[in-house]
Amino acid sequence: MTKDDPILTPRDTDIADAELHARLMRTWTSPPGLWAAIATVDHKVIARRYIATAFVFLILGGILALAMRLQLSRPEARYISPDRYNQIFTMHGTNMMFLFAVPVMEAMAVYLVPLMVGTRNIAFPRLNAFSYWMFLGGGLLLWLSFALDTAPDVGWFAYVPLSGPEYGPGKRADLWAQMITFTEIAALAVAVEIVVTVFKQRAPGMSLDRVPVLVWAMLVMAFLVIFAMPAIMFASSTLILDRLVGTQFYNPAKGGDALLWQHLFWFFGHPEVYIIFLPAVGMVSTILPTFVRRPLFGYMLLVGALIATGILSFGLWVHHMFVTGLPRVGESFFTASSMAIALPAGAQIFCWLATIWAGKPVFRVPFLFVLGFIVTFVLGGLTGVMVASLPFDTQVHDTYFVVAHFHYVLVGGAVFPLLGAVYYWFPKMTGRMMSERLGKLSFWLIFAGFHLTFFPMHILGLIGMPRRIYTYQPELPWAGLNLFVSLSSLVLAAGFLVFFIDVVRSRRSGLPAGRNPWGASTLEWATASPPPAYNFAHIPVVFSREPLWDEKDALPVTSGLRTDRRELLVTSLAAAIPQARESVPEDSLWPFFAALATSAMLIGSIFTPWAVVWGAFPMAVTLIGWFWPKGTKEEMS
Amino acid sequence: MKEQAVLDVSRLPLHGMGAASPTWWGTAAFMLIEGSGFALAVAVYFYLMSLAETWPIDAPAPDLAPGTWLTAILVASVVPNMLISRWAKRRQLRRVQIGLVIMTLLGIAPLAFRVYEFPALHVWWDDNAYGSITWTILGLHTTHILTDLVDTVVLTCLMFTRHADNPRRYGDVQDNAMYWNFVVLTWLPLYVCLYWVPRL
Amino acid sequence: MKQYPVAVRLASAAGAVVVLAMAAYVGWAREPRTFRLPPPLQAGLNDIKLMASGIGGAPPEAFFAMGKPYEAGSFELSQGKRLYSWFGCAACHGDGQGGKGPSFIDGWWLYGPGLVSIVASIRDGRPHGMPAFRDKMTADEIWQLAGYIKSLGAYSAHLSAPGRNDDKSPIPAENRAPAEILFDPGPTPHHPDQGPTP
Amino acid sequence: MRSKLNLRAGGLLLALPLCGCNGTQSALHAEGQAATALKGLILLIVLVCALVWIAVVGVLFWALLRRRTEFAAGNKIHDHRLRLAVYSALAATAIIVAGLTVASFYATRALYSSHPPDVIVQAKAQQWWWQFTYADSENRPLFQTANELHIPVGKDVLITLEALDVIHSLWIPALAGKQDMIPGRRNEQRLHAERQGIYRGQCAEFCGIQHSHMALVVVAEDEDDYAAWLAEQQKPAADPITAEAEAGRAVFLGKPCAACHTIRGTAAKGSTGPDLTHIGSRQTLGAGLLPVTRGSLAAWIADPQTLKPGNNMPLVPLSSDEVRQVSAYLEGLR
Repeated sequence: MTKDDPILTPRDTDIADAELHARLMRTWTSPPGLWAAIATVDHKVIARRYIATAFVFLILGGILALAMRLQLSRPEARYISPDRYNQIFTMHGTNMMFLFAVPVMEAMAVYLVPLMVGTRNIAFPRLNAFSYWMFLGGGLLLWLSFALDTAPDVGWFAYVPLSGPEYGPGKRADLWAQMITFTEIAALAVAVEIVVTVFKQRAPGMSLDRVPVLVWAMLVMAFLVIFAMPAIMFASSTLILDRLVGTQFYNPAKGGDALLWQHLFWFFGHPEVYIIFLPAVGMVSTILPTFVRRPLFGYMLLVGALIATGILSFGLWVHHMFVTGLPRVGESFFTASSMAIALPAGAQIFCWLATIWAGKPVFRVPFLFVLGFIVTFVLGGLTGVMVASLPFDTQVHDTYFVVAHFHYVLVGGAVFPLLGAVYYWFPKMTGRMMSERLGKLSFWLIFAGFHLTFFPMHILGLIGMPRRIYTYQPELPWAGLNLFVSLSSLVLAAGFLVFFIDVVRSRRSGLPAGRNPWGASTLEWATASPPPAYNFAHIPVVFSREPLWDEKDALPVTSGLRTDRRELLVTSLAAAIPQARESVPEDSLWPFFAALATSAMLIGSIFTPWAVVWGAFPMAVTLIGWFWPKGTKEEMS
Repeated sequence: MKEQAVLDVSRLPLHGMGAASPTWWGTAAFMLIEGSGFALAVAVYFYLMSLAETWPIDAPAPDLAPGTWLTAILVASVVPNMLISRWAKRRQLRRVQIGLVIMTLLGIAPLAFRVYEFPALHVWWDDNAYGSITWTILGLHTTHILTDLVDTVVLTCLMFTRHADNPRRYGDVQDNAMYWNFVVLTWLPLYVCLYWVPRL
Repeated sequence: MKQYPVAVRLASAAGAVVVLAMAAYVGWAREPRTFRLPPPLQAGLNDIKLMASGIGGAPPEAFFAMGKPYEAGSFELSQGKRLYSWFGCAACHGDGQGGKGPSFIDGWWLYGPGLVSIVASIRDGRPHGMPAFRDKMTADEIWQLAGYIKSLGAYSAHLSAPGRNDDKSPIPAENRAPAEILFDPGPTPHHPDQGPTP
Repeated sequence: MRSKLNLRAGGLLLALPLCGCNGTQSALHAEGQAATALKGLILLIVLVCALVWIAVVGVLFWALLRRRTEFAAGNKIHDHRLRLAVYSALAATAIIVAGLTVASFYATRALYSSHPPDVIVQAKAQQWWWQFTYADSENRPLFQTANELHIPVGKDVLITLEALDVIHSLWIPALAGKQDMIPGRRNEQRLHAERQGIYRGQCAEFCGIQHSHMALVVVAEDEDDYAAWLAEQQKPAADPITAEAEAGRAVFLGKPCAACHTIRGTAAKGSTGPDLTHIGSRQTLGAGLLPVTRGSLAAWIADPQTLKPGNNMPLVPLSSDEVRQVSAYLEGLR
């Protein structure tokens, strides 16, 4: 069956560590140089790029937020024109959701999942490279349009008819819709990779009940992406069709419907929140046990809660449409389903509390962010219960109360864990520790700044301030709180500034980390920091949920993989029994070309539908080039 | 950390076939994505139908002939498709080659009927929402036929080169066959939607 | 170690340039939105030099000073589209296909297809029933409306042409160039921007 | 005693900004039937949630700071107790959530009465102002007004909601929750003011460049005042009484103004902009932008695009005399 002669091919059996390292490096590293960097398919390199790019977008989005706070700091201010302000809040929302939150969570998955399941690269590494280039293309498209004053100005939700052909002149809304396509292609690609990596590339012995919670969270997130993102792709494509070739999807006079857009958008939009939040749950569940020196309490309950959240998230999109005048019975159902999601969320919180209770806390920076997360997210979750109540929502919908609510959920529920995760895994990614002192400073600034900025917004909403207004009149009682919020946002910004200073400083001159500086239990800490290109010299064998805590003397590993080509283990779905020694693709420029061709087609089709036709040819060429065998060692079997 | 070898994997095959192969799972995941897309299109079809006073809006029900012929061809194509999959599993190169040529032809044939399906709707995409959704569904499905056709053509060429006799290629053929089955399978509800629901 | 050949590098550089160029195209096709036209410019817009026949003429200096926004600016065109319905143009001209008044998309322009002629028609009125809108619209509104009407009759849709309206209109969306779809020009050659000359 | 005083002063401070001169716009300042019910529900849910939050954060701190006598990972008895605690907490969550859901259902039922309304007003929202049409008992339109709704206190008022361009949302927080106005669909909103007063409302759904300046005022007045107002509004426009106003009318009719605005009783019959027949009697100008005074009318006419950039009123070139005359005329239209 195999032409792979065990005598003639070089194996990783019975060679000294140094020699093995040298051989594997020869096989797995990318050569230096710009073009090789573009061609690389190493999941760690791509993930680092992805994360760095997403954080750049976070900074840009944060600057937009400060600009908005400047404009709102006093009534009838004229710092920013209404047209520009509408672009800014649209950009802020779009950027934070599509270019920061989702990509950064997926990027963390791209970095961590292969390491945590003990494999050497993500499944479909070239698709991974392609995904990054598409993401970058979408981000550049959006920000370039902002620089040229043609940024979308219809809100990140782009409700028709405001974004439709009659009321959205020019290409602004089309740019928004096409940016969606870019980022969704990128997100879907990563989702497929995560699913397959988790299903087929886990280390031998890592049966489903030994999978780390973070990996479970990323898996559920990937499935949410797979089921939710087609809705927004369909919505944004039909919007472009309406604008470009005059289809009537959203024209009530010709059988279309304005609410159809909202149904499609929120059928995606609500799971989107969990696409961002579930990875954070995974991060918290990973960081927490390390700092209380105890295995996570209620593993099964937590995993069950993750899956339940994922399923439930598709049943509550209508709570974004409570005031659109839908039939009342249906709306009441959605009140109940929206409230029901408090149960799995509660289960998660209680498991973490129990873990802390039973453990011995060590107050390091990642743990602080986790604590900040619990305090903040519980508040955000409770205001979520409030807006889930239909009658309550009729008063606070589209007000600053909702702005406060989702910032508590998204910043408190996802950004805090993410920052904690950066502090936690920075040593793994770079080999250097971040500063404990600066970390604590940035935590307290961000924590205090966040609450001072966003808590008053609850009150602003209740006393009548609607969202998405570029100014308000002096006789309205909002000026004082708005000024306070604007000033507090500076504290928050200062916290992020300290964080970024710490990142830059530690990257150059942080203390060396070593393999496992936190004494953590999961597999990514079993290899060097930063991990070599091949991740693990030998693929580990897993016998428990906390392999590094339970295997104190020596890590059980496999042997017998070839060293002269990129080889890894494929295992069975449930029990992770080895099935094959699969080889994985080497570096290639084709994904980059394919991304260029796809970008050209997508941007062209904003202007003419024929771009789909002529754009298909370069795409076909690049895809054929991508998949056509080159006769390398990796392609033999 | 010290390592201790507990498992020798050198005897494992170099490529897993079927569900043991990551590519199979990747194809399945993409089918899931596209399946959600189709399901959504059908949902939108029924949503718009529920809003309309008459359905189809300002148009007669579409002509059955081209769509039904196309359906027949698609359904018929499943037989050679299954055969290819079986031959690929057994690694019978010659048969796979012949099968792929046949499947290429069976990929082009539906396109010829598809060209007549659009006018058979008796409505333009910009006439009303009914026209918009029917054209979109047809267009969406056509892109799937097209992409699978291109995939089949490339595979056919590949199977006539020196790269052909390789378990990986046979896996590709199987995945391609699976994807074609998906294209056929998703068409059936779309066919019912487009041609029979307006006649209810 | 793998070195990429020059052709590959050139190809990818060329690809990147193409994508950037398309992005710049987006910028080129940008739509500056002027909400408040300073009164002197507004006054300047009235200085059209119409030929004695009332057909054709030269646009005023102000029009060039502003960068000729009314023919290609998507915002101005869409404003013109809204003015078309607000000022009741449809009462005589229908959705562009004409009625009591002439059609805009049949390829025939009684007073020529020039923007200045259209402005003059709207502003000063024409015999046989076209009223003067001089006292009903401001100068820039007249230019916006004229730009839209001209685009309505164009044979190939401009990039920044507005789309369809949310209404029952039977004509195709403006960015599909309804003039070309609805009117068969016959053997008469036509100017691609303006429709066939009468 | 002292603390009570402080509390009162604090309450006063908090209440002060809520009574702006332009009418209140706050969900916590409920003066309508629906808003009062909502306020009750809001306070209930906020209170329950606050208690839950305090409990969770309390447990968190207790868990963090408690003295640890033994450290026993995997201690069976310990785990059993924890499990019990987690499941009881989950059960408590379920009970609280179910309770709040039931409370919501009851509040929802209280919100939507099925009584036949006493007054029906038709509201049409458009980019960036509100048009209200009052009808007689046979549903024939009597008159239109803009950005100002008058309703009788203690009566059920039904507002039919339509949008003429994009989606808007009618929200008068002191009276009721919001309801969207969606092109191609018809929604309804019920108002029932319990006390006289002026309540401010605002568009709550992003509707374009001037979404921020799309406000309205609701004047809730007693039966007699309301009837008087109705009678006054039905009359055609008053004739100008000064020469200046007379000249203003001529300017208004001769310039583009009349193409968009109606003044009943004159040749001005435009329908794109608000009906100005009784503009002088209204509280605000430009959808809540400015109070109606002669000066603000002049400022608005002279340069609407600076005061409310992007709105649909063009800058009509007028001499300063003409601006003065037109504003004098409009101010007189009471």
